[in-house]
Amino acid sequence: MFASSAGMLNRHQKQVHALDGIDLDIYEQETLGIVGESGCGKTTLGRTIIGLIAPTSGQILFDGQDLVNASKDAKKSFNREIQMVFQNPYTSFDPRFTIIKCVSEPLKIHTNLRGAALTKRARELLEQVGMPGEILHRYAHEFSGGQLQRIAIARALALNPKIIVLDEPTSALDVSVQAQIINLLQDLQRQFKLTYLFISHDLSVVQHISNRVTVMYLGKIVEQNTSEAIFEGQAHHPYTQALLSAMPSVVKELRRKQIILEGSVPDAANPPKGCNFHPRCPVAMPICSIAEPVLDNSGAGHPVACFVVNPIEKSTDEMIQ
Amino acid sequence: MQRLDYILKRMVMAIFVLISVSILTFFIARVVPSNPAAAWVGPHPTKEQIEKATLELGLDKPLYVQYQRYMQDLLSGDLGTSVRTHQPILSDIKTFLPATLELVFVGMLIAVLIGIPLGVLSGAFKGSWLDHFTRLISIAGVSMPVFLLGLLLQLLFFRQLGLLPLGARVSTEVALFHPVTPITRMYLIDSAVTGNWTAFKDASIHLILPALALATYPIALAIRMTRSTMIEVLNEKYIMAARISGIRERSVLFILALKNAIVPTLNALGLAFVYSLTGAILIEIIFSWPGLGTYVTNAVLGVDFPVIVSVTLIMTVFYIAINLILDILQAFIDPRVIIG
Amino acid sequence: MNAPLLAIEDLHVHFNTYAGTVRAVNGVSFEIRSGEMFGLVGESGCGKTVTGLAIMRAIPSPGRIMKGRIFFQGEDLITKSESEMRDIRGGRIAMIFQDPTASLNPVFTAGYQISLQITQHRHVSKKEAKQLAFDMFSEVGLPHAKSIYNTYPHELSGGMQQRVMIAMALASGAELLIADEPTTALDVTIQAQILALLSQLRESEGLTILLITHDLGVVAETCDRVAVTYDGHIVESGTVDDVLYQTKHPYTQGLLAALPDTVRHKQSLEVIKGSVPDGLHSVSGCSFHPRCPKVMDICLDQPPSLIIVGEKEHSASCYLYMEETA
Amino acid sequence: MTTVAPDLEIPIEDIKAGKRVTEYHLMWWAFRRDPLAVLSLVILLGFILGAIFAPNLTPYPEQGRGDPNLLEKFSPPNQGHLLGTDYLGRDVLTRILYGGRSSLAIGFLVVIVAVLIGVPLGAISGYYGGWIDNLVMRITDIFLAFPPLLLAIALASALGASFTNTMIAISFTWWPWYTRLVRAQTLSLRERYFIEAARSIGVPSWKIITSHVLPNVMTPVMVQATMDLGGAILVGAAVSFIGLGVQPPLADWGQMVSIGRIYFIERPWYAGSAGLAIFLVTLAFNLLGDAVRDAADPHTRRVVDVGR
Repeated sequence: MFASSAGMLNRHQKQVHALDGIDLDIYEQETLGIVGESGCGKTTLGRTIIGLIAPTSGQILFDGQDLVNASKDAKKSFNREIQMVFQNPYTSFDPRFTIIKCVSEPLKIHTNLRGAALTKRARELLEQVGMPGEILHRYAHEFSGGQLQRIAIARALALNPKIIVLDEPTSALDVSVQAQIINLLQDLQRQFKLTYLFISHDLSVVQHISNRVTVMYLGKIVEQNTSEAIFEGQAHHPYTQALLSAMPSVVKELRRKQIILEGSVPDAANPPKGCNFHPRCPVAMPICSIAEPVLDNSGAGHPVACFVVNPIEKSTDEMIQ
Repeated sequence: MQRLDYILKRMVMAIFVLISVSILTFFIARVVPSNPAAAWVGPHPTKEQIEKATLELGLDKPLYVQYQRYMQDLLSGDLGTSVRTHQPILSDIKTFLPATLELVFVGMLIAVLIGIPLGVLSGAFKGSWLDHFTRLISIAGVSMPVFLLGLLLQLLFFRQLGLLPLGARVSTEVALFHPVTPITRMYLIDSAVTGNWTAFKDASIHLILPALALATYPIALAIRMTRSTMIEVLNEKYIMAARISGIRERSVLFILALKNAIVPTLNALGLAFVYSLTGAILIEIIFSWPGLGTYVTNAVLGVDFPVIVSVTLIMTVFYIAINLILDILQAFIDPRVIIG
Repeated sequence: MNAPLLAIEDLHVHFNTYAGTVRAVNGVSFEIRSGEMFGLVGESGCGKTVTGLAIMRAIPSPGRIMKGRIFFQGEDLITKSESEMRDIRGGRIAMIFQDPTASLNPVFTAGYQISLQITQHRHVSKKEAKQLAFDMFSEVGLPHAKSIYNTYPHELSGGMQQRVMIAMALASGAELLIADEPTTALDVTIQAQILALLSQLRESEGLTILLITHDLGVVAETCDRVAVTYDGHIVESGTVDDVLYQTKHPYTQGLLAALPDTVRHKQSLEVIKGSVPDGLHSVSGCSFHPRCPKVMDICLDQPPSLIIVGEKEHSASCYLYMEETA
Repeated sequence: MTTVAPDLEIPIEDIKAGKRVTEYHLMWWAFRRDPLAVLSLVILLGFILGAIFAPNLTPYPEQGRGDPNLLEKFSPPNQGHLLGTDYLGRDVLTRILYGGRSSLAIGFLVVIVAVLIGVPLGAISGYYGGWIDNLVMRITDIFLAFPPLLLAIALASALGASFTNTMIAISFTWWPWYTRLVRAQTLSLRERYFIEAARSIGVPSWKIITSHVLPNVMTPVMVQATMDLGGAILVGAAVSFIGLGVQPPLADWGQMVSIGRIYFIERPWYAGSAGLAIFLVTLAFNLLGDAVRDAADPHTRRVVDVGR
């Protein structure tokens, strides 16, 4: 049968702007939280930074060097500096590999450690994340989600990286296990002077662990501020406000008046004109459906991309064009 | 609109496959044999024959010119001349193809009518005696060499019971005294159309054993595929959701589950069809059935290379057409096929 | 106080696997009153989903209801015949699930599925069923009911799919809706929409809802009363205010303390040591004792029973409160 | 709603005791408990050993190689000839043992060649995607558009009737199925994070394919290969039956049925025993494949992850 899914006639697919003009700085030893709903591009962002996806255009600078157009050797050394922990611990490990094989995979690629020295290092890594060294010869299916996520963190630490991209590392875990993992991440950050890029849809977790928070919507950054500010009443973008209000919490003081947004996130292949958020925005103005707002400090003192927050005075005509 | 797009896409694909298939058969005909010209003229060729064939086929020219000529011949219906019958192959095929198609269609009909319902029931009542029995039949069916089955059927129904004829399309008396007027050359249709019921009955009786033998593998295949898709579908969450919302088990099985299971089953039918086509080659030998299978087997024995290549091409075209029809059918059953 | 709409007494559900008997539900009792939103909360593997399925008498294959009674409007569901249950399922009690995409049949339109549901439980003509479906669609906030009717599930967003599921659940007039993690697969803003819809249906239709969830925040914002499950039984139950803000059981306390929003930024979270038991190897005494920070000698051998520890039937199963009440 | 399957026992104590239990241990454990699987294994071993040690097992090795024995033409089964003799008076059982050599060899060789071509192509196609995938898939489309037996017949007659050419011709039609299978498996593997994890560390693609992808697709390939051993034998027999393939005086099951069918109604033992041999071997491979699949499927094996 010649019925295959993606035929060669399917090629004329529309280009999807998963990420659209993202500007982001991450500082040493900070935790930058990326928050947004599905389809906002947060996972694509993480995968682009780690080098799994090549950006169509733009630069990723690490210590001032461009990662995207770097030479093969340079890329290999960047691989050591940036590591990633994935969302689902159950599929993060090859079911046919023992734990030692999993944890030492990066070491085999990037270092000359072999034999006993390799085993010693793997054991050491596991102990750093609170797992006993005896588990080296077991298989992933013998462990719980929380234990696997610890092992995944051990693997990420193997090469002494500077940055770890954490893509929803606790979303598959129970609350009590999530707390263990968050505490572990915070301890390790202090101990190894790590920089985290923490991607999550869960605002309470992001607020707890991050220094700064970036809110994304449909491939774009809509607001960026310190964690405290965003969660203590300094959220200016209507989307950030709606997200915060929708977050259920047991803490009575945190319960805000609910802003219920209409509809759902539009298809990234077919984004709305003007501001991506305007079809769902409770305070949308006529201009929002025509022009695209940019990140601007002027209205709120921190970057917000919204015409309501940053009223346009100067070049309205220019923008409308 | 999307559906039309999908259907057009499938048609373009089918044409692409057709062209590629013609290239491949061209290679088999003109490049693979150590001496294509000799292969083309048959066993024990004379020097002059080879030289003549070389010129005719343009074997001294570059490959693309040869292919061009090959395609021109094909499109004008010139499949070459049979080494054995000395007839144009196309007219031979016209004579033999209806007999094969009649056999294959009846076999397929039996396979669909028996195989798919059995597969559904077997999957729905997994672990029941019916399921075990059906699985036994299906695994024996895919393991049974079709020629052995044909011989065993003859032994039982002709030799032991004396109920059914040994072979051929009609008995000698009918051929002599109630001959079927050739219209489509499918005897069941022709005799029915002309009201020749003696011949119709005789042809039907002659069809029973070969069609049954031919249907065995497709039945087994249909059971296996339908059963496994049915089991898969019945494990889906939406089936549990339907059961939990109190939908009658009958509706769950024969409406909600079956429509999901039918799409992969259509694929099974495509496969069943191709096995029927090739099975027919073997069955025709056993039952002295004057169809394409007998034609191609005699060609193999008589080293009639042009015939072998042409029959391969014709049957492949049939297979591609059937697959195209099944693909289009799918689009009308499962909306996800179109966007997938 | 209303009479209970649903009362579960000492429910036990076991799964016989090769590895031994998994006690998924091990003595669960609670009551749901008519018109309330009742939260059943717990971590994965605590038996909350199995409890929901048990009410429907739809425990999957190796599982069996070993013991217990389930009273719905005073009738014991355990003693019902399969055909009586079929009328109750979907007709009087409906259930929706976590993943609406998987719960909707992909090859039938939303309209066909809801109509099948309606004609199954009500004696109405096809035309009436269609009109009813339109009404249900607009009731659950689906705009353009007519076009939704002819839409295949894959053409709808997750939030809309869940609305269709809710419409189907309510189409035949169910009084009790069991919502098993109805918003877990959805985005935060969509979760808010669905929760608001459930609250609204409760007001307008007098619907009683059993909300099964792992999210204490959701419970705090939507439910009236709540039961916290651990290892197949209930450790604490009562009004939401009592259970979440006058918390008695150490497990509930631990769960609350582990929430990132209850603790100041960047500080360590409270952690319950160890992990949830697997239901396969039974723990002697109170099954929480190996993880309990306040464990006492008595906790090791006798399982505690659920006792009243406060006002409005606030109860907990913990020896810390046994003396006080005794 | 569904019936409760009987509980199997699994080496739970071994797991608890910390013994290394791999996927293959569990498969073998489940496999051993399946009587049909063991029976088919015994049948197959019988045929394979019979083929290998044919000269030592039969009193008529020269007849196995083709020497006629015209004095005993068509004797029905008797003490000296358990399955009777053929049209040249040769012992049918001996011919069957010898004929097993070519039939079994065709089965194994075809499947090995198909796996060797199809599996890497499928893994590469699924792993890289893009134009490579498109190209490979279109090529498989073309091969799968032919009725396999016919393509094999056309190729074998172009190459000339012989054992080797039959083998080449059948392999030619077989590999695309493995490409399809492995590609689909690879695509679903790519959804799992451990492949991404390896990529993000900088593990080279070839190494990801050899160390992560291929080992993880081996189980379905094994199941398919086991069943295909039977299928390939069936097609090989069909090609021989038509007259291509192994030529007399060498023995071959398909060829034996082909010659014996003329005498079948009066003397069924000759073609019948050869046909039965094909049937038994194919059946055994199919049962074995079923058993391997069941053993590999955690649902039928009913393994619960104990750690969770």
